[in-house]
Amino acid sequence: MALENPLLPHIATITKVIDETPDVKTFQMVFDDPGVFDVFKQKPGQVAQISIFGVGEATISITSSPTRKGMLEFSIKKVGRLTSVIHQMEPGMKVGIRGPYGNHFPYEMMKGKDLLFIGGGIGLAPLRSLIDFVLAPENRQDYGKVEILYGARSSADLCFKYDLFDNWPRQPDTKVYVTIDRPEEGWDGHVGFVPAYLEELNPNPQNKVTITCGPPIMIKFVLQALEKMGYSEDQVVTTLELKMKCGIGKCGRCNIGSKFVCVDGPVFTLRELKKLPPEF
Amino acid sequence: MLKEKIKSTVTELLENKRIDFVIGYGAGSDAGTVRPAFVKSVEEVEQLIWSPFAVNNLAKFVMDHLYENIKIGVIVKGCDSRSVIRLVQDKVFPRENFYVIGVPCKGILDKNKVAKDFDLSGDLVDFTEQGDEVILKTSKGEFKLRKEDYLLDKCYRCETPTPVVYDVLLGEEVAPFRTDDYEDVKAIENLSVEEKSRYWDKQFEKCIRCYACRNVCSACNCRDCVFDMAEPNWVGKAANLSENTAFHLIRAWHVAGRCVDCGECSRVCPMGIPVNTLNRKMIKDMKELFAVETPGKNPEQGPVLGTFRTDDPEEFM
Amino acid sequence: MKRLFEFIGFEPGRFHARWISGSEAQKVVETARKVTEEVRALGPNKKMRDDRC
Amino acid sequence: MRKGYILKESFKTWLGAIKEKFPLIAPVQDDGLTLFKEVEKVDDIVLDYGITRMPPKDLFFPQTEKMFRIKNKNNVAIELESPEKVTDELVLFGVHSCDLKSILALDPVFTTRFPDRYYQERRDKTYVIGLSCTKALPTCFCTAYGINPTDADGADVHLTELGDKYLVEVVTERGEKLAAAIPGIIFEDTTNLEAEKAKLTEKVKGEIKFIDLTGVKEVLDENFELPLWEKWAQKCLGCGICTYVCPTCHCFDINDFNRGDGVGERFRCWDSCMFSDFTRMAGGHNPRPTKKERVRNRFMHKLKYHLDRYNIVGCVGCGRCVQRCPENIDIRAIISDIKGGV
Repeated sequence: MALENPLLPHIATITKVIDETPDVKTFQMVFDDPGVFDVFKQKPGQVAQISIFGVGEATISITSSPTRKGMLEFSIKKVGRLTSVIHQMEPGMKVGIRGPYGNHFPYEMMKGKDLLFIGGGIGLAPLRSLIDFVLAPENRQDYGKVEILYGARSSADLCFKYDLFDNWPRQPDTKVYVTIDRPEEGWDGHVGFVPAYLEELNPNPQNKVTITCGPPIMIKFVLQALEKMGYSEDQVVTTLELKMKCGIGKCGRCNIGSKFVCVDGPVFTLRELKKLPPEF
Repeated sequence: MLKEKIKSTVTELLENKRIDFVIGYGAGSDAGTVRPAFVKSVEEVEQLIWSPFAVNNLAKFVMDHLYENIKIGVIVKGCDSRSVIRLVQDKVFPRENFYVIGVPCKGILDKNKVAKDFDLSGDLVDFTEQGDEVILKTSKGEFKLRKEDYLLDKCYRCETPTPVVYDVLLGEEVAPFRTDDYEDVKAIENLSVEEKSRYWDKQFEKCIRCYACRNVCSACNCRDCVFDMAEPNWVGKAANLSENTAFHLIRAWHVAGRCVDCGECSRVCPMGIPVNTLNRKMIKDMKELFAVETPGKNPEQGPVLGTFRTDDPEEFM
Repeated sequence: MKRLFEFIGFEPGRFHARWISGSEAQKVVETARKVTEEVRALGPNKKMRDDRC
Repeated sequence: MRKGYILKESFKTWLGAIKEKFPLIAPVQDDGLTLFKEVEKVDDIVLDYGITRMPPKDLFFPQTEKMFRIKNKNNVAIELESPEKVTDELVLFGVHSCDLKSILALDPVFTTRFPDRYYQERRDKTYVIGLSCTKALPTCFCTAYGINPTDADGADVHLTELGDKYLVEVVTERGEKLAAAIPGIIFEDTTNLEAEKAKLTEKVKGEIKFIDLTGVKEVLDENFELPLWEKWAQKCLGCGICTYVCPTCHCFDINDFNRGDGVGERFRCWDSCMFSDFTRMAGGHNPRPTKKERVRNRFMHKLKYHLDRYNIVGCVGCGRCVQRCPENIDIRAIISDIKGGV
């Protein structure tokens, strides 16, 4: 029955809540029916609809890599009605999950290439699914050097600190660059906006793919900077966020021109993005 | 002719840069319909027309230009002019940003009534008024009709055929020819409790929640509308009798004391719900309780429900 | 408010509005009793009921 | 396709036989409006209507539809009850050619790629009986999209009133099933009736002002920015009438109703791309912030996006939006502006 109705969520239990920043929490969830994992089979970059029953649904990107079996992670920023409610929830409580929806990061096309991830704020959440996928031992040899450039407003606003400062830098051939917008006491890392740091680092486009996600204004300047550095439109991959309700290309609100972000996106190359009307 | 007067007035205003643009009437899809025309330059003045079917209240359109340093000319009939006062009193759009082009109105024809007897599917070429008669010259033929038989219901009870506020008046003042007796409201008041309930349930059941009644209303000028709020979710989005009734009651209360009785809400309703009858019930009550005039009619009179007088009736003490 | 409620077909007496000062305890009690009695006499409200679920 | 006829004198009996077997939805007069409603008496059916106030999409995609019932105990114990059955079999009678086509335009949205269970079941269980137009309204323009006012496309069984008979065209397998279940159709040679139908088609087509769409799609393919969008958006009130009376608009919202004690339901309801909050995200960002973007989106959807996506028209020329728009925003005039390069 459940599989016949794409709008009917699967029940899942929150198993762990991680405080990332003052307004971002990561929720680890497990389907009550473990069989769902066998059919769920998400790919890096896909999204899901999270239900709080009696409140509603919201589209959230899956932040855990499919290489991590038996659970899903969602990093959720408190911005509206539903996300405020979910922020009050604790391990043991139940939510609904349906999905996975959308296309995914083109990890096949990226094989053999160096990867540069550029994220801002909560925008690191969708990138993380691909970073962990690429860094997973079973996939690591398929990809070249991995660089991660990430920024947030302040050090408190950095998500996934355990990954940024611990897990990822320990991986082979992996570099992490972290920046915050304004100087603050006790911070001896880089200070400045992400696009500016990017230009400073000036990474060579040779055999490289960049994957970027963040606030619209950051994306805008990052794309400009990348073009200036000589990245071609196919070397730049981004993932978009629009208001979605159904997730399955029917409810109509996430269209950009003739495309629905929920089924044709959220991942687009810069070349594809340039063909779309500027309504995102 | 009024059309020529409108054109020459607007031309002069635009040439002398006294206004940025004017909101007037342009030709619609057929002889019985007009369409708002936004005229920004002298070249565009040709679009402007006057029609015996010019029912649309254009005042609300200034709300797309809040906080702009702009002067907008608006063509208003008597009923619409009350909306101008309303928008000024609510401090939504300042009086000095309006240039009110008043049209004394002898009544607007009801397209639906006329279309029952005459073919309005052509274009309106011209029209003439002779005493009680109107001759409509359309591309599908010429029709002569007795105006008295085809007016909008609201025109039969119009209190202000001449605009109550204007910067220029295009024509002679027109005296009201009847008083408002609120027969439509009384007819429902006189029903039994069950009949009233059945009547309104039938009406509200039809509602498709398109919000046209709200969007056309010059009293609905809140920056954030209660019906658009997700939190708190005062009225659910489901279109069922309960939620629809809540929608209509809340809408009516929110415009109470500020509704100018222009009747646009009833006109635009795609399901034929007499939305304005709820507002008129409240106007009637307020007239009885507080001895006030229809909102917007008297610029000196503030919002009825926002004004306290020691001699206000105290039914609730 | 009361008038519009009645206009759309709520029974008179279903809705009450009273002005009571914080110092008028007796009036609160009397009003509450009166409202309860009158509304109970009218039976359950049928209008605007959301019968979903 | 099998063809036959029903004598007018036995037509009501035939409808009566349908009504005996299935709930019968047909155009009836209701408080001054012609609407598709469940018929109480066959005599109530309006056979010579111009256009119903609301389109028939409500039968497949109701304005408000319960998706499942929720029992939520403090977010610790959750029970969801999906309805076993969404609808009974029913007969939708009297659908004009534009509305028939509109159902075909909705089908790919709901039945391809993640088939929508609710729509699919309603669609599978509804027998659609089409009815040719015998007259056109001034707002009709189906011919612009290559639709004839007597087309059977989209119907299971299609009827055309011709003199003392109705020509019956059994279009689909489902139509055969219906014809078999409800006797009354005389399957004989209908060559003469078909010739008469062709004459009627020409007559009604002649009453419709032809709108030529040549080049419109091409202009929209090339131009996202056109001055006409601003011009028409100025006149728009931002209400949802055009989208709600439109037979092909399919946008919806999903919400939860909560009784207060944890029991509630998830429902979907029509939504409108004309509303300012339609695309506004929780954080405040809105990709279509003003009326201009919203008006453009609606007409681009009708004239381009739907075609791009599903290769079927997104507008069928029923003229409802033209009739109902409070400010007379007329898609035919917009088409002419697009062609004029305004």
